[in-house]
Amino acid sequence: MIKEQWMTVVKNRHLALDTYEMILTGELTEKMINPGQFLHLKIGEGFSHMLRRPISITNVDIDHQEVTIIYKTIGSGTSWLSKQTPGEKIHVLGPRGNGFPIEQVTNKKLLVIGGGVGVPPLYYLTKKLVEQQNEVTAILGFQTKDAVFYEDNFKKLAKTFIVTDDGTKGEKGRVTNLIPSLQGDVDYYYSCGPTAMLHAVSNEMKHVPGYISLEERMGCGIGACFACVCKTVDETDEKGYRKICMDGPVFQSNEVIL
Amino acid sequence: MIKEQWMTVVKNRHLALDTYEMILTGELTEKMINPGQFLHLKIGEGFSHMLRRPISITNVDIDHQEVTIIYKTIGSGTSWLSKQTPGEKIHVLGPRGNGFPIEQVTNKKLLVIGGGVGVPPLYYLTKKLVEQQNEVTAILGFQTKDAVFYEDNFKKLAKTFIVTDDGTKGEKGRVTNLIPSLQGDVDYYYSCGPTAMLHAVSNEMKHVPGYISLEERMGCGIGACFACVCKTVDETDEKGYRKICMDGPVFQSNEVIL
Amino acid sequence: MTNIAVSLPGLELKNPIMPASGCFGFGKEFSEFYDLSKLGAIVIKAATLEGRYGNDTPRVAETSAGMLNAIGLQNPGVDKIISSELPFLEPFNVPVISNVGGSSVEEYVEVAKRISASPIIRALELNISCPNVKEGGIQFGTDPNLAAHVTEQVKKVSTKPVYVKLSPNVSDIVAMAKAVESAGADGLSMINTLTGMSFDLHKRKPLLANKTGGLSGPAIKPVALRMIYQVRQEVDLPIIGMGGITSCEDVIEFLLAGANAVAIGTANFLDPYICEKIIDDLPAKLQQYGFTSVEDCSQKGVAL
Amino acid sequence: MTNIAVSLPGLELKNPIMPASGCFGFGKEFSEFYDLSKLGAIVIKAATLEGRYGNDTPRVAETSAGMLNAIGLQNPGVDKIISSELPFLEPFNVPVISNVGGSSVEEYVEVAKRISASPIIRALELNISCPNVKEGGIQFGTDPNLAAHVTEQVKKVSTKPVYVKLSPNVSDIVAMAKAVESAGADGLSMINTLTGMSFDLHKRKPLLANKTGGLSGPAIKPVALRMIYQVRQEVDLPIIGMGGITSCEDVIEFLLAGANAVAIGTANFLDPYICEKIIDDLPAKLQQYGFTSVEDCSQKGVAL
Ligand SMILES: Cc1cc2nc3c(=O)[nH]c(=O)nc-3n(C[C@H](O)[C@H](O)[C@H](O)COP(=O)(O)OP(=O)(O)OC[C@H]3O[C@@H](n4cnc5c(N)ncnc54)[C@H](O)[C@@H]3O)c2cc1C
Ligand SMILES: Cc1cc2nc3c(=O)[nH]c(=O)nc-3n(C[C@H](O)[C@H](O)[C@H](O)COP(=O)(O)OP(=O)(O)OC[C@H]3O[C@@H](n4cnc5c(N)ncnc54)[C@H](O)[C@@H]3O)c2cc1C
Ligand SMILES: Cc1cc2nc3c(=O)[nH]c(=O)nc-3n(C[C@H](O)[C@H](O)[C@H](O)COP(=O)(O)O)c2cc1C
Ligand SMILES: Cc1cc2nc3c(=O)[nH]c(=O)nc-3n(C[C@H](O)[C@H](O)[C@H](O)COP(=O)(O)O)c2cc1C
Ligand code: FES
Ligand code: FES
Repeated sequence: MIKEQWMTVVKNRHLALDTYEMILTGELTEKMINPGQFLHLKIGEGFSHMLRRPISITNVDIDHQEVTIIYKTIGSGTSWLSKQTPGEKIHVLGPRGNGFPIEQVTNKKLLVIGGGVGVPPLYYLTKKLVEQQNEVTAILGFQTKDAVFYEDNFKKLAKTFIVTDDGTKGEKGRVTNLIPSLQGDVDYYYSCGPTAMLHAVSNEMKHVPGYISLEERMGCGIGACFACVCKTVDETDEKGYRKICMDGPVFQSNEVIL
Repeated sequence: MIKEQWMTVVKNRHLALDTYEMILTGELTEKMINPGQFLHLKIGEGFSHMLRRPISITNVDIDHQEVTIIYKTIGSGTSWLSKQTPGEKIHVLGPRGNGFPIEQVTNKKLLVIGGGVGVPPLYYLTKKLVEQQNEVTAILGFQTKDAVFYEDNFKKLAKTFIVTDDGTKGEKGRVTNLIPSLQGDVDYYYSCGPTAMLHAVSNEMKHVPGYISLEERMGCGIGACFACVCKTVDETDEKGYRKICMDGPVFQSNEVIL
Repeated sequence: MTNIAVSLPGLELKNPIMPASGCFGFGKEFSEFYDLSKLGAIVIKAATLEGRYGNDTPRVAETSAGMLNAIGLQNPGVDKIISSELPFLEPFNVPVISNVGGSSVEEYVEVAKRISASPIIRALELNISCPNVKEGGIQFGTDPNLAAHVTEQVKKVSTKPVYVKLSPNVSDIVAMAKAVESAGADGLSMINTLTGMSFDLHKRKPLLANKTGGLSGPAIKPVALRMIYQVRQEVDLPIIGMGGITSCEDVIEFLLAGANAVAIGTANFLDPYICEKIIDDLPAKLQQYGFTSVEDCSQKGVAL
Repeated sequence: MTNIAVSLPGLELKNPIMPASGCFGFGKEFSEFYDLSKLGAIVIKAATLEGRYGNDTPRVAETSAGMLNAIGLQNPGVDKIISSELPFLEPFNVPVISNVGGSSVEEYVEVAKRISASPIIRALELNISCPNVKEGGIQFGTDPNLAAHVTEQVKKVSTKPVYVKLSPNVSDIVAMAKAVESAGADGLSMINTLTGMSFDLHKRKPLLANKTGGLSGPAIKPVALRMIYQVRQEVDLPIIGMGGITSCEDVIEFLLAGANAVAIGTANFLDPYICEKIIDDLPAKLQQYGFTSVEDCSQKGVAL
């Protein structure tokens, strides 16, 4: 069963402030059907970088065997990615982890809340949710106007609200500012972003069932090294912990301690 | 004063068994006027390889600002080099070291003896020597027929004899086999190749003044780290040693201990 | 045919390649990638007496040609390992080595006693790099007397051969090896990680929550080779070598330096198929360098 | 304006960047690349009493993100250094630190006495990683008592501040630091190289003629940071930090860990302009991370 592939870069473009969009192609794409899963990307030549980088799936075009990822250049790995040009190969392990459990979700009112590079997986999620006849509202938070991406893509699928820290675009402030006015009769919510944001969101949305996607530094990315654990809220849980790479990155909002 | 440059790969082709020819361009070429000097090449991205690789200058086209090098792929550095394609940049420090002292050499009968990847610097040398109205005979040794390169290039400049270890091309055996019949009234000789060969050559040519080019693993390549030293033959020599990267790689045949 | 089988106390290995402790969990995750029966052996994650959650996150950080980890011996505890993890490995035709952790001699002894009783376990790897809580945090792995003492006590209760895993964070690795040899160790496993740190420039503090972590990967290979070579001059025990192995060439280097078999840790994270690939390529690579078998290669670089 | 000047015993540094001993010769070769006056200081190659040729070649080998060296303290001897090498450095406006080597206490003392008398020398860096010939090859750098003894004796004769350069090949770096502190050291310099090896697969033997060599470069950076951090918790002496620095970010990491200034070794081989580049970029980088000066940054990662 295929679990890894040298995928080929089709496109790699500057999308927003320090943010890039890359399209990769390969048959591995056929496995990428669950929104919320991530790809574990090899960086550099040979063993020059000993750890892979987890990056979420932003979108998949099964027909053309293309997967889109969006990443922010924050260090050596993502800046290496930003320098790859069409035709180059990147070794991909994945898709890894469990995505958002949406198989049964249809005809519901849903709220999608993303912050920064937490936005990418929510695009594929929103696409699937809309395909499944749900009504989605999206709140997308960014630092500043120049960092905003995929506004139009979301708008085609969902009622979309942009929030920026500095107010240079959309609402000024935090994504949680908008929640009171939008959560009305929402059935579920889905969120991905910085831990502080997830914390605020899940507090704000205490009474609505929701799913959040977490980030943690990873070793193996496949559940073998115990690098990426978090504790369960339930102290009587048999294991008391979850592995983000394998049990997550998506969890029920009240399953793990943020 | 320019001492380094990101030079651009113009051409990089398979030349013979495990052997490649690369042409680099850049203004640094203008400094590469002494045959026998070497370029100190940076390998890989960033600081992934902590040591540069010394490779001799094979030929220089000052007009087109192009320098040719020939290298054998023996390890990680040279195999990285073999994968570089036209347009890519390679950081070059150089030219380093002292080349063959030929400024005053004219109207002489000269013998040039090379083995394997010791042959490359001798091509630029032969070219210069012929330009200076000398009569050059070249003995070039290789392991086997498939490893032979630049035979025609040499033949255009000098009476050229090929020797292979296995006799698949030219004379069978070692370069020293041919010396007795060719050293006749030779004024000087110039040699580069494996240490064992240099040893044999300088023994065979004891009575002729000659210059040999040595190899050693290098750290800095500029004379600062004492990685590449060899002892002088003259025990009363003030220092008692020479740095191959700075005092060499070319020495008088009786100057240093092989 | 190049023979890559190796025979060590308690371990008949089809080949000298095993995943290193802590880098392969209890095998289950990697069994999705290839048939674990291909491995020479499997070394499971450290077992302690009680279950441990380990350190806070972040627990790993990448460094140049290496990584830091401060997992903190997370594991479900020896009894749960025996009841819930080992049965999965039974059907595979591969010897299982249990890494044994602890914070006191008593804990090491109790874990060793219980896990060595499992028929699935063929040998123990005594991880003496854990801090000794009673002696105020000194590592068992840096004091020859403590190391000898814990080895001796574990040997008394273990029904399986005991390989002592040495820490490289010592002035005199040979003294450590000799100490555990005379305490009755059946073999050595070396090296564990070098203690290191890295800092988060934005947060202005150590990157790992635990502050320090263990450095592994190609960065430490020269240190591992040196220590194995030095120990091999003076100690006859079989050595399972590890530290930065990513290729067949690396395996041969470790064998030349004096190892009898090798373990592969960090490289599994970059390439989950690495052990399988090395096993497949090893016979041809040994032949290429003129060796007729693993045992023909082992220690060839030591006799001088 | 970001102030990058640093004031240490005997050393008024324009900036905290100096080339590390052994990686910069006696300065002459690098003076062809840039004006040495730009440097915070220059640490020259180790001086011994008599001239030494050093070890056989090969003396260096590349490793993953690092290199091994076994130069073997090649140098023309202290008197020739004073007469032939130091005068070249006089015209530059830069403090010179002399690295002091030796195989016996007497040799260290004699070298320190002679070279500290040179007006060009502002401080000594006592390289205690050399083997102690009299005590049968134990390194001064791995035994706290020997280290303290040689420090004490050198302090008696040196007319300049003495920075003791610690070896990382020890179980307890803090014990070493404390020992030389109480023996009167004016500062610490850390770390020297980790002992390592690599093997030539074709020749089936150690690649370096000397068999073992010192590992330097980015590979050892996590170990250097950890040791500096640990020592900084317990010792107040100024620390010149080194080990794998290749960038301004690395410099800031060392400062955060507790260093007061830094030295750059192996990176000079890959980029002869590296010290100059880092000096040029440091003010902006410090500012980017919110520091107003080097002294504002130094040790910020230690207070917890
Ligand atoms: C499940 C998951 C999905 C992610 N999806 C995206 C995405 O779609 N787009 C995006 O831009 N980023 C995403 N991230 C974050 C992304 O993995 C990091 O930004 C990236 O690994 C940084 O690598 P670097 O080498 O540039 O940074 P460096 O800081 O140089 O990396 C050093 C090490 O730290 C790790 N690391 C640093 N920051 C993070 C982080 N936030 N999370 C996990 N590991 C980290 C790196 O993987 C690497 O091992 C995701 C993280 C996780 C866990
Ligand atoms: C002055 C000089 C001129 C040279 N000219 C040429 C030339 O024109 N063509 C050519 O093919 N080769 C030449 N060589 C040899 C060439 O430098 C090595 O083959 C090359 O460095 C090997 O690098 P690697 O990474 O492929 O091998 P690896 O074995 O992986 O290299 C590991 C380390 O050892 C060093 N090393 C290995 N072999 C040698 C060697 N023979 N000499 C010096 N360092 C070595 C490398 O530089 C590197 O630091 C020359 C060497 C010197 C000293
Ligand atoms: C994430 C991780 C967890 C580890 N856990 C253990 C452990 O539980 N017990 C142990 O003895 N060694 C442990 N180690 C050390 C490895 O077994 C091995 O000795 C070391 O990593 C060197 O090998 P490598 O460079 O191939 O990784 C761990 C290493 C890593 C990277
Ligand atoms: C080729 C070489 C020669 C060295 N010579 C000396 C020396 O003579 N004295 C000394 O104290 N340290 C010496 N060192 C150690 C360095 O000064 C430095 O402590 C070490 O290399 C770590 O720094 P780096 O990783 O930046 O190289 C040498 C290092 C190298 C690579
Ligand atoms: S990254 Fe290894 S268990 Fe999650
Ligand atoms: S390579 Fe440094 S002196 Fe020659």
